[in-house]
Amino acid sequence: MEKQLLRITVNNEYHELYVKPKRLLVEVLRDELELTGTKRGCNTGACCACTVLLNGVTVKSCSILAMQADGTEVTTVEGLAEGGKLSPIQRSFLDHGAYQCGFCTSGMLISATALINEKPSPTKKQIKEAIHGNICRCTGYNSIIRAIKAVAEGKYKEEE
Amino acid sequence: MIRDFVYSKAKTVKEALGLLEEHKENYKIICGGQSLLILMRQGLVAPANLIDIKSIEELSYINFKPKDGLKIGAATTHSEIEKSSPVKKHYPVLVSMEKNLASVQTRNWGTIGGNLAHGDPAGDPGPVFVALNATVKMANKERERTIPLEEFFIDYFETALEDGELLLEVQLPVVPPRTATVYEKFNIIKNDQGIVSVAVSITMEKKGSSCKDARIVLGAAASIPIRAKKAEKLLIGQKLNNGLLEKIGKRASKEADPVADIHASEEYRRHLVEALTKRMVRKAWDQARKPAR
Amino acid sequence: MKKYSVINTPIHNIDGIAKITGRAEYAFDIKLPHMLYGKILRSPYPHAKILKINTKKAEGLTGVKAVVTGKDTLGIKQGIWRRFKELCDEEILARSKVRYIGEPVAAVAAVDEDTAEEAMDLIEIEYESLPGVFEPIEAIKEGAPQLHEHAERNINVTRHIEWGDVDEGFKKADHVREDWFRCSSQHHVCMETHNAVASFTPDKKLTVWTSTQSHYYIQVLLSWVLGLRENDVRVISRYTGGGFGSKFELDSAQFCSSLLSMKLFKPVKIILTREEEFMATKRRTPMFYYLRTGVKKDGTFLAKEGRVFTEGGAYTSMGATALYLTGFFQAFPYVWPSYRYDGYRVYTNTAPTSAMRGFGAPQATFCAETQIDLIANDLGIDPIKIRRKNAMYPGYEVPGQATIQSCGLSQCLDKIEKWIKSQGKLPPNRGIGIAAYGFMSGGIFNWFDTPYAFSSAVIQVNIDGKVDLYIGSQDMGQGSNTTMTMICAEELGVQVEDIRLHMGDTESCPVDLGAWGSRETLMQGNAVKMAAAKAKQQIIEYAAAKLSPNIVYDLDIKDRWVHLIARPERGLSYYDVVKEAIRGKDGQPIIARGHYTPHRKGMISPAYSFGVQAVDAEVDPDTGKITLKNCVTAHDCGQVINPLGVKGQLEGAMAMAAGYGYTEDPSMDEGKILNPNLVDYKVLRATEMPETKVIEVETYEPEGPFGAKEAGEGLTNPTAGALGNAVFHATGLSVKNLPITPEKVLEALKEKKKKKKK
Amino acid sequence: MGYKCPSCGKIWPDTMDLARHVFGTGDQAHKDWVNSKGLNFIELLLIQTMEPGNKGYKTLAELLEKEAEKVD
Repeated sequence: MEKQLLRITVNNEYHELYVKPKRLLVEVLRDELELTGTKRGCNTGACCACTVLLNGVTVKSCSILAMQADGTEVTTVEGLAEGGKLSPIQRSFLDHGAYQCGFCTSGMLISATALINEKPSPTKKQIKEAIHGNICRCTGYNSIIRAIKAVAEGKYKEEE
Repeated sequence: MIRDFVYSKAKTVKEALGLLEEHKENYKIICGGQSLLILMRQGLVAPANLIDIKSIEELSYINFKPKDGLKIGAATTHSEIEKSSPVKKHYPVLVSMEKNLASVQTRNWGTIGGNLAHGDPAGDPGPVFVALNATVKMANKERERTIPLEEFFIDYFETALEDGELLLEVQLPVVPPRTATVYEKFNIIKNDQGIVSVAVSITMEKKGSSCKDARIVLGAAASIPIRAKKAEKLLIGQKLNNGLLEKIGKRASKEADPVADIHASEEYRRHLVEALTKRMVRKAWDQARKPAR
Repeated sequence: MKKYSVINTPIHNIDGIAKITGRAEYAFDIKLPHMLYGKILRSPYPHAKILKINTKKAEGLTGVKAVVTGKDTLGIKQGIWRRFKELCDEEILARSKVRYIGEPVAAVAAVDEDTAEEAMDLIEIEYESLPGVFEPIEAIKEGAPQLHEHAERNINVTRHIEWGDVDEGFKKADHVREDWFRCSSQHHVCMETHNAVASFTPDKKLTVWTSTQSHYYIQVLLSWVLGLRENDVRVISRYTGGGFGSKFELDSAQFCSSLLSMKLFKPVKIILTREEEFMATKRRTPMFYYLRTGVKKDGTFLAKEGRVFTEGGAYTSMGATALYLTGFFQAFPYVWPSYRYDGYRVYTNTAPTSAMRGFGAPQATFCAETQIDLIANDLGIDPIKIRRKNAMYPGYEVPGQATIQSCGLSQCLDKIEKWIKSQGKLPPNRGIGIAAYGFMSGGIFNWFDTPYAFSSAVIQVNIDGKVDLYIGSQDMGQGSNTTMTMICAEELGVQVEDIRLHMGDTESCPVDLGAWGSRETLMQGNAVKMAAAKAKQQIIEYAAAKLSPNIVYDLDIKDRWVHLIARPERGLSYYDVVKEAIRGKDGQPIIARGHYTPHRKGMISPAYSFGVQAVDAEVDPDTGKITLKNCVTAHDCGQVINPLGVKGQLEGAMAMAAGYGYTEDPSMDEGKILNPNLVDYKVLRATEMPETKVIEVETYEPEGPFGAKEAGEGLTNPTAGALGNAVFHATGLSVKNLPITPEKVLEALKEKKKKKKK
Repeated sequence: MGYKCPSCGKIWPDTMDLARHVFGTGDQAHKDWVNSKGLNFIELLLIQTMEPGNKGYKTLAELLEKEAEKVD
């Protein structure tokens, strides 16, 4: 099957590449653009380890054809820290030990980032609902919830 | 593994219908693809042509008119419905239904049209829209037609959509006064598909004393979302009391036609239909009796 | 001066930055030049003879580079119980017979995954299907289909534990209770599925990047089955995306990718799909439990008899250990004057059952703690009181098995009792259940037959004071890298940022048996502490000469300050001393080794953690649905090293164990798993998590580094039992068959109603 | 004073302990010895597990009383 032109901006970098129509967005991100921070944990769209921001909202990059993302702007975990400066969510994840094996962490960070962008001060219930799709087998989620809550409470305002 | 296919992205409905016509019998339509891509990855679906309607802007809208009600374009995402203010105001049950549908990620990309066209009896929108008396608009290259959503569902993963036909719009009539519509699904993990789900819509008589009209819709309790019409009849024209509520629950569970799977036995599903029907009828009744805000 | 400057301060996981920026490179992410992709063809039959395999067509497909089958192997029956030949019974690539659905029969390497997958459909295999047997009770019966020639009646391993006079104990008992339990299986569900990238080069050296809990085990097992020299096999595992017991045996990805690479002299990568993970990797051992227990009127335990049949699946794997540990922990954490245990592991035509977090103890604890609440109820005794009355205590000896040194169980019971009281009267359909537990801090047994010390560490102090720490232990998320760094920094008297850690590579790291059985903190920790102490000694010797105190004071290092203990203000900068010391050593860096192997520590472990957990749950009487409200745990893990790590471990264990208790239900039919995906197999999500509270009860474990012992694995033991007891107190009925699904609860509620009517 | 395991030679204070050792070990050698004496090792195991009263061990202990070599 002949490849088609995909124009996509990932972490503020514009790319033009040719991909087979059957390629999933996550495959293009990991294999073509070598952004392996985005993980895959299942084949049934059930674990959300592959979560990325697409035009500002969270999506499962394993459940979107790359061609469907033509002309969009994507942010992956590699795009969260700018110029080596960690984002508030990232710093809070560090302080609260909100990760263990780290394999679900990229998707979790993206979900958390999207939530804070949309609702700067979510309730605990809203936090749980926002990361409901992201499976973490290590932490039991509560440290992640604490980390997001801390950001919501303004503990990581951009200053230092 | 996903088999290769020819991919074409339609920008307008006209273009899409043209492509459907061209590839008759040998295509699949993808919108959000949240269900379709899983089937394709498992090799259960392997179309020669994939027609992408996700980016057809004229299919993505939510319009409300006080006279003729709500119209939702087929390519509207679940999140857009969940966050729409007219929906919040006039059809609040849709908001709670959407909030409990799968993950945020799925709702952000998955569409209402795709969900209904998938024809999964365990889907959430089906029962609720049927309870709200929804109709759906479809078109092929020649003509347009509109049918009640109830008649849209044919069997497991089978709908009334004909070859070459595209789902365009879901339409909801204006909600009559003194009406309440409620929905609940039973699951073990929040936002999973319901092991059983029940939507109930009740309209009270003017005096607010007895039931004027009722719709009881069961999800995951048969091969399609079904109305428990006998149970509805028990309620219409009556005042609700515990004795009647018991009868309605029992009747609904008789009308259900569930199958056993790894998540629940047939008996347990019938029990759940009874329990949830009772809960939802009670809830809708109490809400419908409250004077409108 | 503060007792510790590093220990017991919440420290960022030292892998944190890499993990939160997406830079951490897992074997899953490895991509090498000219790398090929492999897929494994698995048996669709639970029990069958392999008559013929034809790979011609597959090999003919464009893009396919090689196909291997059992014929291409040395046909070695491998196993992790190397000391016992009979228990090494798994070939990984079956040659003549398959014994479970999902057993590997062939592997393909191709230019990409899709081509490899297509090729699998072209491999023609002729099977002769044999009758299968799927339940241990059936498999042990006369005339049942036999899986292995050597295993009469399919009995794989038997275990017997006994002390005291059990028969006498039952005679003396005022109350005797018999109960039967059924403990289900459970899947590890590591977010990173099993995978490996193998690269064999013409110099006959094999390098394998993989996701493992023990690179040493994988190195040894691979060299054995491939006929290579042990140290010509290099295993690298910098990051591991979860283990939980599923990743310290040789797996099909590691074996098949190596085999293919040896044939092609090119790197081959194999990633197991989530479905393969469910269908064909190891899992928690299902158990049929019979318990007979005798107690006095006042609740004093007298005698206990436990008999167990475990569903072994097709091969031994780590199941033999689970069979022993479930027997031992069945008597935990209480004083039993007499106890008798007989366990039988039976081969069945199902995927092998093995180690999973808790290693047989969660099953034991569920049965034991459920029965204790039933007994307390029979006798009208408070659940806390009956447990306190019989609780283990420091210095207690488990006859012939173990000596308990540190033990904070009674304090844990006090804390939980206090919390329960603080909750006041609960609303209807709510209940609080408790369960007490304990667990080991690493096993003393050496069935793997390693000639090495169980744990080793090497330290090199460089001219700038930076310390290179080489350890063999594996971090799979539990945070041992951070723990070891902290132990090293504390002992040496420097800070965490002075340490540069080297791990996850058999080429540069000393041997450690790996991250299983909660061994790292105590065993690797002791080795690190010893190495650090030796290095410190060398530094202090130079300082002593330099400070030349008129009277000899003892010296120590703390916060990079080398000083006289009696006069802390008199001292030198650690950095200066190190510089001069190395110059003085003719430019040789300061190097020290440490090692640990438990000696004369009984049959099980050098040290044991203890705890009590309370689960507060609500039951919906209309549907039987369980909702978790609160989960409070008081636990004794000795001296806490990293509070941040401990808390994460406890919450994570609770979530996994709660799943075992009520949501995770692997449905099997004739050896086939019916829900091999994360949609139908239900792990807890954030929305199901209750409020969690952790109460530290600090004790000092003399055998552990700085008094530390196990934390995190033992916490998988109590939750199912506590949850079951919560349901019991909310509804008056106890479900003895895991998982406690709404349907089972509802059934029980109906039974209860019927009884009432009668 | 003790009893010597006829299979591996390990010494035990009494025949009951020796019986437990034979079961506990349960390898081919020990199985074979029991079976060679006209008892069925696995039958004894099943009796021991399925029925209360420690029957399996008692039966084996009686056999060992006769067969096992006494040592001082």
